[in-house]
Amino acid sequence: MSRTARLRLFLAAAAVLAAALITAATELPGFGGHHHPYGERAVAAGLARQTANIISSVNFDQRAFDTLGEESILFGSVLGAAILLRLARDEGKRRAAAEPVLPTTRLFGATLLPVTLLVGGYLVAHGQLSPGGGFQGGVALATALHLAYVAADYRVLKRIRPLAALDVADALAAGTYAALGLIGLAQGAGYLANTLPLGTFNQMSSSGLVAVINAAVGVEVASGVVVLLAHFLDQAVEIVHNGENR
Amino acid sequence: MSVFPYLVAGWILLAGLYGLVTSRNLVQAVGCLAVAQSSTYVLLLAVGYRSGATAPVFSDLPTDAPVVDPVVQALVLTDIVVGATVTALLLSLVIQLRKRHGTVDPEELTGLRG
Amino acid sequence: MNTADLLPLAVAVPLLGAAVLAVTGRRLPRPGRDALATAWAAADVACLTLLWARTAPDGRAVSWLGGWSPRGGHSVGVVLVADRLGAGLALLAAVLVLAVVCYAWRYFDEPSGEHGGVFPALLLLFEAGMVGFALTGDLFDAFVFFELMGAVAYALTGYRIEDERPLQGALAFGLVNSAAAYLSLLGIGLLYARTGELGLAQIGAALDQHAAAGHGRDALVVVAFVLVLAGPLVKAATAPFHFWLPDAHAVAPSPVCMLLSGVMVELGVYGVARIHRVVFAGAGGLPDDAVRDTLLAAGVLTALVGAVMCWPQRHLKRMLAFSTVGHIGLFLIGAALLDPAGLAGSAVYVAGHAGAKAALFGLTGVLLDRYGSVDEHGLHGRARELRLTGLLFVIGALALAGLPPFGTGLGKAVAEEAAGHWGGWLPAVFVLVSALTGGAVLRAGLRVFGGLGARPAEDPEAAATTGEGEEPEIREPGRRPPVPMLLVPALLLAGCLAVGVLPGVGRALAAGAAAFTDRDGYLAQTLGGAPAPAGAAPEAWWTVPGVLLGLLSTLLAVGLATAAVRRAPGRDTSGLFRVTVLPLRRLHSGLLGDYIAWLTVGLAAMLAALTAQL
Amino acid sequence: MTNALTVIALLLTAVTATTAALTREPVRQAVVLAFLGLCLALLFTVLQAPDVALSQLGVGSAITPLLILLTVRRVRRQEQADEHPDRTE
Repeated sequence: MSRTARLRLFLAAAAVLAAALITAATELPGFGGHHHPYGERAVAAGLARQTANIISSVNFDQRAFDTLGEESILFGSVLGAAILLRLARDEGKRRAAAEPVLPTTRLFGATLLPVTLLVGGYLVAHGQLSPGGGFQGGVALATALHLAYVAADYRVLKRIRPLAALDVADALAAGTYAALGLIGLAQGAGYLANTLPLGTFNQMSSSGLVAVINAAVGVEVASGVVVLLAHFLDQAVEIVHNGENR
Repeated sequence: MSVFPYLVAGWILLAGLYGLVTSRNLVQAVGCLAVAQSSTYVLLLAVGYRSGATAPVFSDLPTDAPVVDPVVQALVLTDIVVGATVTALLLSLVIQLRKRHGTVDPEELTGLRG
Repeated sequence: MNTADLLPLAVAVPLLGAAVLAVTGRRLPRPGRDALATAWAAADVACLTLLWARTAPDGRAVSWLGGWSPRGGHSVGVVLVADRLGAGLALLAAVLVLAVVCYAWRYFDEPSGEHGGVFPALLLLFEAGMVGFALTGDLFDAFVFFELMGAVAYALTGYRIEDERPLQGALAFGLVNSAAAYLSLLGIGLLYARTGELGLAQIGAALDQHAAAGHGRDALVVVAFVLVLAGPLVKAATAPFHFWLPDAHAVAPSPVCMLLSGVMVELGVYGVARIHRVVFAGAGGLPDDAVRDTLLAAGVLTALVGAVMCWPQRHLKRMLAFSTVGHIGLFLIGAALLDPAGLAGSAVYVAGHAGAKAALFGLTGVLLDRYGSVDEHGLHGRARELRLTGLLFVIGALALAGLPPFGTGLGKAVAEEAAGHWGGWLPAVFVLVSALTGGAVLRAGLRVFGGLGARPAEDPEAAATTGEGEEPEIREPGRRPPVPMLLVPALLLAGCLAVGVLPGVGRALAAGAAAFTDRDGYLAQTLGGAPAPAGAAPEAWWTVPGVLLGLLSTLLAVGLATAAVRRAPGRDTSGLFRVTVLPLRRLHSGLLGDYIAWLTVGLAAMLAALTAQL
Repeated sequence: MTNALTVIALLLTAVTATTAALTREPVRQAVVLAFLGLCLALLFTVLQAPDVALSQLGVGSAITPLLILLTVRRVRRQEQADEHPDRTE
């Protein structure tokens, strides 16, 4: 198919799709409507389980199985990227060169690093109470580490990044999530049932299993994202074709 | 106003698909896939919105306050993670393909046909 | 242990196994990793066998996760539901994963050290995705597990990073399937807006209530139907969404191909049937006739495209991949009849086909292992020394052609008979597709293992993918094929035979098909009511016309294969070939932009077809 | 007021998404995608979804563009190596 033929074909089909989407949109309940049966049940259920942040309650309690699948996708992608970005038979690693860094950049990175670490830690710890949670906090923690790359250079990042330990932490956190579900199963309440003490509403210790799963997700996301970025950084900086070696 | 957010979602989807169809660079194609995916965020959150309501976080709210639908927000959170990880996998494939094939132009990938 | 507890356990076991392998893999030697992976895969087979045995033939096992059982028909949780077809498909996936793990014992050039254990860990994650997708009763959960299957499968397909073709195939696979998954999610959003629910049963019930309240059928349901099914239809490689499949299946490592062709694409058909049945088959859904006609048309098109494209292939794995497309079309026809008999036929057919097709991919792996090539022309006569491999290959080809008493033959016979009630010409499609795909594989077997006929001349006009110059998957070419590489295919073929010979299998699947189509029962049992007994199970056993048609397709396959082998080399291709096959082959351009354009065209065609019949 | 804000955020998102799909050059597209992440985060905040906005900020405007930039860097390095096989970069 020539490129123009393909484009014409696509545009014709896209026009049909667009018409269908427009018709469907007019038949949807209007934006901002008040009919949310599942949402209202979820709010009631979350409050009953002493979880102030209802989204955390949905993610880690009511629909915790979805999140288990999601974390498995993250785990699988980290493993997949590791295997896809492994050293090919004809490749080797070179040493990353020291790179000059502007003093202002260094200051920027050095100041931001502890702040971001704190924010990340806070987000993970308060997931059941306020916006944020294991996932957002984990991303912030992973980003924090890479500020070292901005502030100094790749070699410094490599030194403060315990890659082998993070690899294991990622797998352990993924396994822990799946294993936590077995507690409820063993107690006869069902897989991933929130059978831990629920605590007091709006306290750090509230919401039972939600806080625990939240922490596991935080560990998995933080270590998973660091490992994922490490594979890409290796490719961008270190890995060279054997013929290309200096 | 009542259908506008839904139409925006549809538009973003079609824009992303158009980008994919006409792409001449695989890295750019993966970016277009991310664009197409953001249509799902817009649609889901628009569906869950409720006028005059606040975020479903009750740390500083009376428990009978009207809140927007928390379920769609949980779904979008999952969706965002899925999208990012799939993007990472696809980009890994692009990196290796570039090494072995010498191009990132999808129009020149004719090794599998017929 | 509770039967209901087995459902989440079947998903959790491989997930735990993957984590354990990822942690310990780098410290264990290769045999230790293999033993560990085999043990986890076997544990999940045991779990699912127990689930299959404990699920009532006409009932379901229901597990509300997190203990969120419904109150007054409503719940905030996710539900897993197993009937005999869902549990059976999950069991099939688990058995194939076990077979693949054993097959790969000595076969695979698996990296060790830092990456030790990653390959089996990915296989187990893939298994978790497939089992979760087969068992879930929740639409968004289905999306999550669909993506889990997908993400892991892209990585497994692109596993051989030293060769460009697997990378290209994996990329096409990933981009097209992900785009389709997002379309599905948009559809889920539309359904959530209308009903405010995510569970299959809840959405179905809410749509029915919407209709009962006096709202007529509208475009929203049509659009939601097409979008939600886009994901499973693309996974099932329904024409014109099928372009990614031959690209990916032809180049993935052979053990991965066994899983992709054997069970993953079949899960797409299962998803289509399940979602349609529970969500859209009620008063608030779409009329049966419109759905039947649309899906039948898609099935027939897929079957014909697959068969016609399978015949001229010379790359053995690509040939097998197109034969999968053809058979998927037949499964879709069986499911599209929307009656228990057609579904029972498809279920038996899927079980038989998984054995035969996985065995054939495994045997092709032997060729790749030994000769570093999977090219029918290049290997002409070279594999005469591999007698047992050749014998198994020919048996597999005959099973693919529908030879009684193989399971493929039984499934074909049952589906054919059911299809004959709706259109007298439909059985002809079954015979034609079986003959062409079985014939192509048989022809390749005769040439490669028998050295029959003359070496085919090159046809410069055909834009073909050859099978030459493949990266061998192991590092010691020319060794004797290891025992598991022959034993596993032999056992898989025996399994295919057992499906057709043991009357219990067909009977159980037929009862499962009756339960599957019993929508009211599904809704009642999931949402906590008492189900009425399902309708009578259809017959799923050999009949005289079934046996005769099976023999006919086998004879046709043998005839086609011998005619092709005997044909004088260098004779001009016929005019019919030029006008039908060549343009179709040119459409399979390998270009990503084309694939996305065809995806949009398929959606538009389905939207138009359904709207016109509303 | 909220209505006006929603419309503005939606328009901004639609325009940025279109620009991102039409931007052919991957590095420039990564920048537009980062901006799209910001627009989406703004939209999500207006739609009372702070959790999602936080995620989108982290993933959409940081990680995804970063992954794309690293990929481009690797691809560029390969191109230089292909053009000057005798010389290292």
